[in-house]
Amino acid sequence: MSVSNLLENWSEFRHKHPVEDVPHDPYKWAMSIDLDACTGCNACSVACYAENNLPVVGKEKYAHGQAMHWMRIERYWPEDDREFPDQGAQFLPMMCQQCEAAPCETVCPVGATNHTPDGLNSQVYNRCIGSRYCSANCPFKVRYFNWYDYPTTENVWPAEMTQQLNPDITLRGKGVMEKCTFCIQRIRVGQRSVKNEGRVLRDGEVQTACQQVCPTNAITFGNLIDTESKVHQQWKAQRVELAVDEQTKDKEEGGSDLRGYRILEELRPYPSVMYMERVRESAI
Amino acid sequence: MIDNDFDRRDFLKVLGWGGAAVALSGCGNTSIEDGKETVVSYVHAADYVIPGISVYFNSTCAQCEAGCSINGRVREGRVLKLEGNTSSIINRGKMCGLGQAGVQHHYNPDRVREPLLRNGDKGETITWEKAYGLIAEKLNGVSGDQIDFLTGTVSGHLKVLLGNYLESLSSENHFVYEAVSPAVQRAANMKSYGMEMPRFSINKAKVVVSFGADFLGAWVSPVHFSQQYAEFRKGVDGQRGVLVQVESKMTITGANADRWLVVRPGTEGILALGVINALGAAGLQLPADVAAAVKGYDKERVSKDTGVSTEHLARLAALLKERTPSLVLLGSAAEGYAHGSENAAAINLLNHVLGNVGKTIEASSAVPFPQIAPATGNYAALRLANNRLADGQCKVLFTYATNPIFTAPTEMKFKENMAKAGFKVAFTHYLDETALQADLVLPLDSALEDWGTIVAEYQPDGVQIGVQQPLMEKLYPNTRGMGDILLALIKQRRAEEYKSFDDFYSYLRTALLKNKGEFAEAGVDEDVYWNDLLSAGIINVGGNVNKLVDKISTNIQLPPPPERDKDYPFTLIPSVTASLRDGRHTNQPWLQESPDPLTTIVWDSWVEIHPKKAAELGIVEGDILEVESRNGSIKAQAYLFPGIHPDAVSIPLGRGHEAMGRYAKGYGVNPFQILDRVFDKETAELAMHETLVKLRKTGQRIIVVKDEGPVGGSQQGRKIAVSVSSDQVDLSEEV
Amino acid sequence: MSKRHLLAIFSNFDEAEAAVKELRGSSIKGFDASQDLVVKSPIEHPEVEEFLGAKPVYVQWFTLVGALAGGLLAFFLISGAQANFFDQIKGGKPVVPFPPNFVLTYEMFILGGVYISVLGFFICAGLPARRSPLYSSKVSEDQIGILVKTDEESAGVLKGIFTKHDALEIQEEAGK
Amino acid sequence: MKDIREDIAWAKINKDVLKSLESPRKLYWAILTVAIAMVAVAVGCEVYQYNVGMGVANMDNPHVWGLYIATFIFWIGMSHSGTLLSAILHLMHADWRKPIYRFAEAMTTFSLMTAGLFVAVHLGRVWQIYYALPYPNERGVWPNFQSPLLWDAMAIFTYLSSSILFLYVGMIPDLAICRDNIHSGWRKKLYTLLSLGWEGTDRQWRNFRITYLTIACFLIPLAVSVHSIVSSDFASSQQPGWHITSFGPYFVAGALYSGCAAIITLFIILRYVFKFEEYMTLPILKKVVRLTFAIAMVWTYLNLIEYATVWYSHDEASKHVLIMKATGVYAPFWWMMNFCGSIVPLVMAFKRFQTNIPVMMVVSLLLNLGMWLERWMIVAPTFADGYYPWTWDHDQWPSFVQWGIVFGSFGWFTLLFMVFCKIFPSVSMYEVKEMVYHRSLANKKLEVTGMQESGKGAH
Repeated sequence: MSVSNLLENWSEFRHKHPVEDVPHDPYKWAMSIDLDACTGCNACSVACYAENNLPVVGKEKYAHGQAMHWMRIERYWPEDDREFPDQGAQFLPMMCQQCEAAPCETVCPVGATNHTPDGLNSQVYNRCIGSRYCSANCPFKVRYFNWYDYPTTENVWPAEMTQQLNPDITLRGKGVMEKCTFCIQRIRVGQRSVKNEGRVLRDGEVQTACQQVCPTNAITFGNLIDTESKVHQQWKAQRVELAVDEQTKDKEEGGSDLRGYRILEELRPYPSVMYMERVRESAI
Repeated sequence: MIDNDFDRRDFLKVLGWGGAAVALSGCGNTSIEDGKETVVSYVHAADYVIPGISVYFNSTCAQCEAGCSINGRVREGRVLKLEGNTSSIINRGKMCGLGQAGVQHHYNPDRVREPLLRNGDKGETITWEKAYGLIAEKLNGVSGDQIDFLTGTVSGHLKVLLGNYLESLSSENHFVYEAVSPAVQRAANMKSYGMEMPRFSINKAKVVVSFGADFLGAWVSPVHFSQQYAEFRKGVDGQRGVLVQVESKMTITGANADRWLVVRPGTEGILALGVINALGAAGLQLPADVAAAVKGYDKERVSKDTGVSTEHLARLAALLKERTPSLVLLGSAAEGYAHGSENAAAINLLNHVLGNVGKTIEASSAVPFPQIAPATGNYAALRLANNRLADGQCKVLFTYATNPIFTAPTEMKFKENMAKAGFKVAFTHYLDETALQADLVLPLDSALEDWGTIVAEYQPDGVQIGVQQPLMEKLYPNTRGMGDILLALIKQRRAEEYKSFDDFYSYLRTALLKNKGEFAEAGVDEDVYWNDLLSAGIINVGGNVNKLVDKISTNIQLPPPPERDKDYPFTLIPSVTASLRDGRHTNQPWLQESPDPLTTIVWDSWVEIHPKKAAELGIVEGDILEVESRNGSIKAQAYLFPGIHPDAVSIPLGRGHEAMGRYAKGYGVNPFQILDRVFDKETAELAMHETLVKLRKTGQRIIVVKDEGPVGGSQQGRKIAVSVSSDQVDLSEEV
Repeated sequence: MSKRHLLAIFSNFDEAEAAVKELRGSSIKGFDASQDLVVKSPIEHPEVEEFLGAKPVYVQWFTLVGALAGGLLAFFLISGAQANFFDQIKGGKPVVPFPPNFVLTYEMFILGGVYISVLGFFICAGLPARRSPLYSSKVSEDQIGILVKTDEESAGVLKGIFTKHDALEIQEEAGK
Repeated sequence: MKDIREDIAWAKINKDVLKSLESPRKLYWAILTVAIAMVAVAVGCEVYQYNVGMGVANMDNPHVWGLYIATFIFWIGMSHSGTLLSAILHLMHADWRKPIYRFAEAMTTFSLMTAGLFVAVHLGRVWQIYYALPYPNERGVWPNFQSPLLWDAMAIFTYLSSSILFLYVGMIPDLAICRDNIHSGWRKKLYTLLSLGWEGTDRQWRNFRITYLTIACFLIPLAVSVHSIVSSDFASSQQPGWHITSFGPYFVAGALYSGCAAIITLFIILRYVFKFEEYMTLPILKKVVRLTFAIAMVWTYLNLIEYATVWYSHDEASKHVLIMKATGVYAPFWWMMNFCGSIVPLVMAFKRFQTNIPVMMVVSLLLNLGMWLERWMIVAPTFADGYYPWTWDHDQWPSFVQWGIVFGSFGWFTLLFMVFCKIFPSVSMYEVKEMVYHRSLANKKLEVTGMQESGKGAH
């Protein structure tokens, strides 16, 4: 700690983020989710429970709104007054959007949630004191608080089931906030293993649990900087840019015939998850 | 900045390896259960147990009958997570929620761990020797036709061994019962295509019209079809596939349809014939007999009978005519009526008319060794078994992988009839409803501890034999694999013949190696071959392709939709959900807490009712309704659900257990109990959708435990989940 | 030369004022009105300062120094901590963001000002103080006290002045 | 009617006030017992919550904040009136404040101490609360200075410690009086220690005056900053219904409002309990009531401005929150808040009610209820109807644990206040003397110039 460091690197400390001149390098993790492919089957959500040691809170606590599903599948109905939803329902997998300018990060009193150099919104369980301000300020409400001490709660993980727990991740005790991490444990293992080879991760070498399991490949995860990655190509093809609050394509006359969009983009959190609109056939 | 030359991670690495070495050479526990307190549980750790490093083994999922190949992550000798095996043509590396919950089946705290012998109302722990002795004793003096085996679907070498055992007992009474099965369809397909289960290529179709086939949820092989569906949506020749779903209660597949056509319950066949009629009207050349058969099904009549507007009917016909090939699927919703076979025939006829047979409906391959082909289950088998029990023809009953007391309608009195058998043996994982009625309960290894082969009924390409192998050591010393048990039992009869097999593993190995020539190149070493086979987890064989017939049957007798019954005005649709199915895995908490995709309800049962009807009856969400059929009543919370025909109500299957374990018992209700005994006329299958019910408000109201908020599926005008019409989007440049 | 303390008690400010004025006007050996005269009163009374003559108060300098130091400390402590705390970006804001730092600087500015002012008060007012040799609890009630220190031989003169101005009571004690 | 008689003997002032420090009456013990019982309830709830987890408070996702935060703001707000009376009115030489500012200042201190507890009670891991302190450490880990919660902590610490110093410094002359009049027991030692050898010398008074004035000058911007920082917990966030520019002044006005209402309540209680009719006179009450009325109208204005700007804006989400406040599950409380906050104070506009003690007691309690509801109506409805419709939650209701701790906080405050009143003079003796003295001087002047009017309206 020194004031000289402060003064010497003053301009660096005054940078806003994300900016063009200091991009993430070599990684910026991002997702794209094709809502036309998503069937709402919930496999991703179960995969998340399995991978990330999420507690099954039980009926009573679920009723109190204390469920811990980092990834939830939302189901929307058409909102005109049709008698039957004759174009089906619409499903939306919602998890932490890993915002580049995350509203949750600034408000944490102890700095338990930060932005990592590879563009993730990290959550430091050890540091968290449970003020829950991050959740209060999250527009998507994708942060989940440990209202109880689940590791010791009856029937959450009976002794037999503790053997299933993923040792790469800690169990969270009571009073700690948690959320989707883009399976950071997998990312870190991957990054470390390629570090020895002196290269960066290639597309597909790290998959998130939800992506890996998705039966329709609706979820694409990868490095947005890597031009070879599918996620990069999808964002590019959909003309969705990261650090804007309104996409150029949407400002064009007549709108856009591309499907990519981001949820609550206008609030300027710069989410790292792009959704692609569900399509419904016009001929039927 | 924190600048430190000493890399902490490197330090930990060094420490970690050193520590592991000490641990490896140190303590003396041999089982994981014993060694819980130690870092590493083995003295002589297997080669693959490297502390901190995960290893992956392929096996086969036993959570449903689809036969997906799984890839289990194992660390420190414990299986942690199941992924899909990427080389499996069934699931291509993907999984469903139910499959992933297999680890919770394995680690379930409510598994039976010791053989139990009934002693009054209690179970007394006994040894396996005693159990085997007891079975031998009870079988002594009982003739073969007094011994019944009631099982779920069995396939592979377990089926072979079971057959051999039955043969040794000179019993032919193997009843394969599945409460939820496409049995009517099998019969109809046999007639229409010459095989029970042809290959359906959704990915080759430009239009899929599904009559109640929930192929994205619980129908036949959902993970496989989901992948086909994804390709279908991406498009054949650049044209995005169009899905039309016809059903009375929206399934998850219906929720993903471009057009969901709600029909009056039971009129699926009428609609199918109506579409043929409309196709003819639109200029499609129909064979004369077909044209004659559908003559009466003009669009006004069909629209009146089914409730589908003439406009939609015309548009559907136009679309089918314009975009070929298409595919018409037939699912449980269309089958579940007294005229289910007729419905099925009508729907299959549509495929014939559209010329889909041979294009999107292709011949499946025969399993090269018929003895390992799956014995598919149906309801008729239970009926037979139940009759035998009722008549006292069965003295010794073995049950395996089935829970008939839970899934049989109460009116069958299966529980009472089962008591008539002198000696009941349940091979089971849980003390479920059926096991509780048994005299001897024999605990099984979990699917992740056991050996075996699984052959799925639906084979997407050739035949894939799934190899099931233990992903870790047994959790409990006194559980046994089903194969081992059968081998032990068969040795009681034919010791000489089977003496060379120490256990089921050696039986399996011998059996598979015997056919090495069929699967592998000549001259491969046996051990190499065996190891390759285990590491692949699957055996792909070409199999002889069955011959597809394109047989048109126009003798279809569809009844007009009945008048609504005044006393019982609603059709009860017992819905099959993707995660709970017939309730055999309800004790897996991930499945209980995984919200139903359409209602987002967890941990409980509910009654779906159309909001319009609910308003008429003054029902609001959370009202406890008594749903009463002629055969009983159950009480569950009301959920206002727009995706259901106003004449129908729907309750999901799978919940309402009175036993089985802490996560299943006492949650929800079991609609199997109140089903009416109406049967499909041709196949004698239980017509699951023929139960008529009435609703009564009990006056209680609760808050429904669900994930959706108070505004339900409304986005409140915010841009959250966006939908776009296909003519307003350019999919050509997409990646 | 030994000194002697005298405490005279007056019933009101007017009498005390008159006495003080006379004391300041007179020249008595061994008594310097600017140093050896202390007025004790039960209330804060601006006239006391007037008739005692202007005396400087330095508390405000403590305040100035305290406030500035507090503010500067805050800004540099906080900015320094931010710059050195793993250099973590939060919410897309600069690592050293001005708005929050100004808020905290402002608070520390006040905190420093208040603390150091109070410290200054104690220093300037000589608190905590040893009890003076002569004290009457009447001073904290409703009477005015004048405490003087003088040479033994001048005590009488002073007593005379106090008596002249209707002192209710005069205490005396041998000084050191 | 005069706000204080100018002919009260100073000795009598000492006697009357010191009497309040004597052995308590039964009523005192009764109140104290009730207060302790209330605290016991809160402690019980907190122990339960600490052991089992925050879930027992019935909070959920998205209702991550509840009554704790609302009540926290309430107590912080309560503290502002002390500063108003002691600092602002001091600078303005409104000397009618003198008999009542001491207890108001004590109220400031104790309500801050109560509010501080809510910060701890609210935390999921209260045992790690020290993470929020900026202490130097080996790992170079500091709290996040960007967080409004940290600003809160800093502001409250500053405010609390400055208030305590202000209270203490202002009390030193009175402590000396206590020292001079109480001659035995631990009290003697305590007063001797705390009075720091104060003898009322000219040097002491001279520095005292400047210091007191200086701290008062600091306290005014501090008080304003504290509550606007509390408002930035909400205004600096991004949530609909919170992200409102006018929140700073709105919170400050609300704070002064609830504080003044509390002063009226305590005024009436102390007047009755300690028989301070001579000092806490009805004319003073009238002045406080008028001040409260004025602040009530300022608050009403700011409240309406908040609604108006939200309504007039194009921010649909905020607008929806407002509509749901008025029509949703919280509607009864929201309307109650508006009624208590804007309609009830109209009673204060009537002269005959201004000095009617029972009416004012009821009104002041209703005002406080309204202001507590205001805080709750800021916190909860935004969670119930935030940006993301899927997570809206209209079923959440605070459990007995939350209510118990809120309930107990009033006991805690009462306990602290009661103990304070028995140990320290709750009326500033030396300042009342000053007041009486100045009144008598003014009278004298009037007599001299022969322009004395008949009693009324000297100030």
